[in-house]
Amino acid sequence: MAGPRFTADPPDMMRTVELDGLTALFHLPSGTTHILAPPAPQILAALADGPATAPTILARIRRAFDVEGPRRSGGQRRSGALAVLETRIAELEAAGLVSRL
Amino acid sequence: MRHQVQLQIGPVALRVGSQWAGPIKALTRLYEGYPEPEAPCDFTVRLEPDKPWRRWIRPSVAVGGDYRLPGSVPLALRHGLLAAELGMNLQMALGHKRHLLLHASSVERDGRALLMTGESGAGKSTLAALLGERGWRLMGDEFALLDLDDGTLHPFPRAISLKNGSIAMLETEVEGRRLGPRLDGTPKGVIRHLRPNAGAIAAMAERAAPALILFPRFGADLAPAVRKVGAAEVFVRLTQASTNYVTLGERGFDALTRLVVSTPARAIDYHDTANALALVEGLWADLAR
Amino acid sequence: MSDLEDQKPAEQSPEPSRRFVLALGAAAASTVVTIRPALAQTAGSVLNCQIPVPAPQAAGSYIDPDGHIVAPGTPGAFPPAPRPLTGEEVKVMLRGGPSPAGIDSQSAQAYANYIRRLQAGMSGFTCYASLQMPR
Amino acid sequence: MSSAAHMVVRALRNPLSAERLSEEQWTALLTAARAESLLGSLADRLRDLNLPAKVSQILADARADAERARVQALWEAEMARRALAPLDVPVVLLKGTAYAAAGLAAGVGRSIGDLDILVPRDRLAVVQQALLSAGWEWVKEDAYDDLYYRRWMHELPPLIHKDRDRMIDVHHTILPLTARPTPDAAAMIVDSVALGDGLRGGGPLDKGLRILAPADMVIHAAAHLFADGDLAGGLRNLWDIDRLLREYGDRRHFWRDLAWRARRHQLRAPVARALRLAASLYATPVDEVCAGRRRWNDALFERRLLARSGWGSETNLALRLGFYIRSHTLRMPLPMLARHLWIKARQS
Repeated sequence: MAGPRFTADPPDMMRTVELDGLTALFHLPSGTTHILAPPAPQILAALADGPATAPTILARIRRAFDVEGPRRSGGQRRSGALAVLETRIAELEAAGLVSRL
Repeated sequence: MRHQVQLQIGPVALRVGSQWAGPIKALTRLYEGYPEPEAPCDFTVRLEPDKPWRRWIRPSVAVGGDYRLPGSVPLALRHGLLAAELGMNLQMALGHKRHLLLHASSVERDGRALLMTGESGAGKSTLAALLGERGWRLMGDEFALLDLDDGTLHPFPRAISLKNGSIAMLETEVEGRRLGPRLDGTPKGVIRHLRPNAGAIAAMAERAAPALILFPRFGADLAPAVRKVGAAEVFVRLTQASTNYVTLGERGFDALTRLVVSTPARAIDYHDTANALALVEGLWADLAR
Repeated sequence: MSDLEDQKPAEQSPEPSRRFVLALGAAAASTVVTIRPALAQTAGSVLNCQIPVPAPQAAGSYIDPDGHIVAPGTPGAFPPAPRPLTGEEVKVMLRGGPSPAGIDSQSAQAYANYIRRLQAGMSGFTCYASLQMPR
Repeated sequence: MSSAAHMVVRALRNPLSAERLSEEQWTALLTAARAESLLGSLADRLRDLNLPAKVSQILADARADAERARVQALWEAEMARRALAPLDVPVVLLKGTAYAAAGLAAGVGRSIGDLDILVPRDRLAVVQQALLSAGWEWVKEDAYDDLYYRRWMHELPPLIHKDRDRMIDVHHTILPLTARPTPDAAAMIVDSVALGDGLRGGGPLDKGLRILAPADMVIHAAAHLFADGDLAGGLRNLWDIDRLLREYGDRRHFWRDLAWRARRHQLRAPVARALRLAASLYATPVDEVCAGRRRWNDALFERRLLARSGWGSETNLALRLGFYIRSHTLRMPLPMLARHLWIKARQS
């Protein structure tokens, strides 16, 4: 199963300012500010290409980055990376920056 | 209301009404020499008995006005001046939206401003009061108003609220007629208000560009120290020091990120005031731009 | 903030350029922190507050060690605070300092947990919110 | 015409009247308008007038504030929509959020507090469950209040979102179950209109949220003003009604609809009173048959609505107390009222 498809508001609905490695993001539809650590901004950037499932988001991120999975799991098992990415997506969803189609 | 006074403080006009004469008399004396307010007033403060009979029997003052906080406790009538001051702070904190409001003190030199913020007890108020007597212009000891369009700071030179230890320190430094009555036994300890000097009052419409942000921390056992503060931390700390950051939305975000990105910031620890003043002067010489 | 601080990338990359390493982070730490309204530091200068434990709507109820409101007499729970706690007392208590006068330390612990659970709209919330300060 | 509230009403009705105010009158007018939650609406009405600079500045601040309140309210509705979308339950926005979402004049400059939604009574349990799992929490833990809400009130006990600190009131009908009129909430839901069906909604809210039909919206506003509450803040609610009537009054069959729906929901008298008071205070054009003849106590209602001084405090204590008691007797039969007040008194 591919799982749910996620979507984010278009980039022009978000203002961002880099603050030494972190990103301050102002989300216009909600009027709220979020401080994001990687990989949250990269997930939003991946969704700017259109709605996607978690594996597709991971694939899009991999086009630009070497992805490093969970720190303590030792290896870079693909499923581990996907599981962590899904947790990150859920955080963005709870903040209202990502929603399900 | 039976008794009232209107005050112009920086860009804000406030009206205080009271059922008793005392608090208004004290306010009028404390704010002697302030300019006539530009009507209409931005905010109204009401000092009223919390129950009708409390006007006469063990009189106690409830702080009301355009904005009020549920759960605040009335003050004794002899602390009416404090009630008026709290009431004005309350209107600003909850109602003011024209500027980004930072809970910070600020002083100015050569057209540039030093901003100091920290939790209560950190000494930002005392440091600003002392700097204001020693070659700097006091802009405000409690609230700093950041312009949403051009990022300058507006003065808000209210009476400085001196607490406990800092009272004696300033009593030796300023003329007695600038000091309000000594208020013993308030919920915040001993309080005495200090009117800013004539220069600060005369320049209350003159803005300044922020040049340095300091996060002072006072502790009798703290070794003097200076620490760089990263932009993200400065940003988050200032959002938490602002009463209206969230309500201002996009304009607040623009103003605050601009301030944070363009202004150097340091955290300083100190254990005595002389030492703190030296640190401030040193950092100002090195960093203010 | 501390969660976030740990996760700054080793090399700071304002632009996600090719072949940078992106760590997905530990599952437990959060990568999104939402800025919430703060009356925080200012409140000391705007109000003189107190917190009833429990709120008047639940007067008489006991507080269990986790801070929940429970029926009067519930074993292991504590009777209501004898008087509303002042902002200053609560501040000290929440920082793990000594209990307020006349209140034993176990009750104080339960009260502190109750206060931590206060929500907007509940009696005492504004006071509590005003006491939380970024450290 | 003497109280500051009068000045607010006059300025809303006839903005040009504001150009002649003295400085002192301005302070009183702005203070009273703020206390009645009408500053944003007033700021919109006075938008293009030639006013003293300081006044214009205060009004511009109020407009900006109202705009942010609108964004925040619509976002809260959107978050509720996301939480409830999987349930396939009709979700009807009520009051301020509905006006803002539909782009109605009643929403312009309006302050919006809690999010109010109406859902079918038999779906209440699933709605509650979905909200709880999406981060909303009960505001009160108290058992009596809970039971009171469930048995007698027209809404769930209030929920608050743990991260956003915003309250939601989930209604299953528009008046307390104990109140004498029993509006047909199911019919209101059936007749409700999807946002985006020819309304000026736009944006993400188009997907799946609804608002009441025009006549029902007026009926709900009237019920809210008179049949449930002690009229505190009533000037604002009456202003909503004025704006709605001016917006919808010219539609074909609107007044006929209003008359028969008001009767169907057993709210003919409050609706008629709302029309009469809107006409007398805000000069709202109303249908004379719907409004009925002026009653002897209309004047009392007007005085209650106008009990606000230029210092922002409420005046006329006795009249206010009278309306407070009235609000409780409206909500519940007398023996039940006695029981309620007794329990409340023991708690405090």
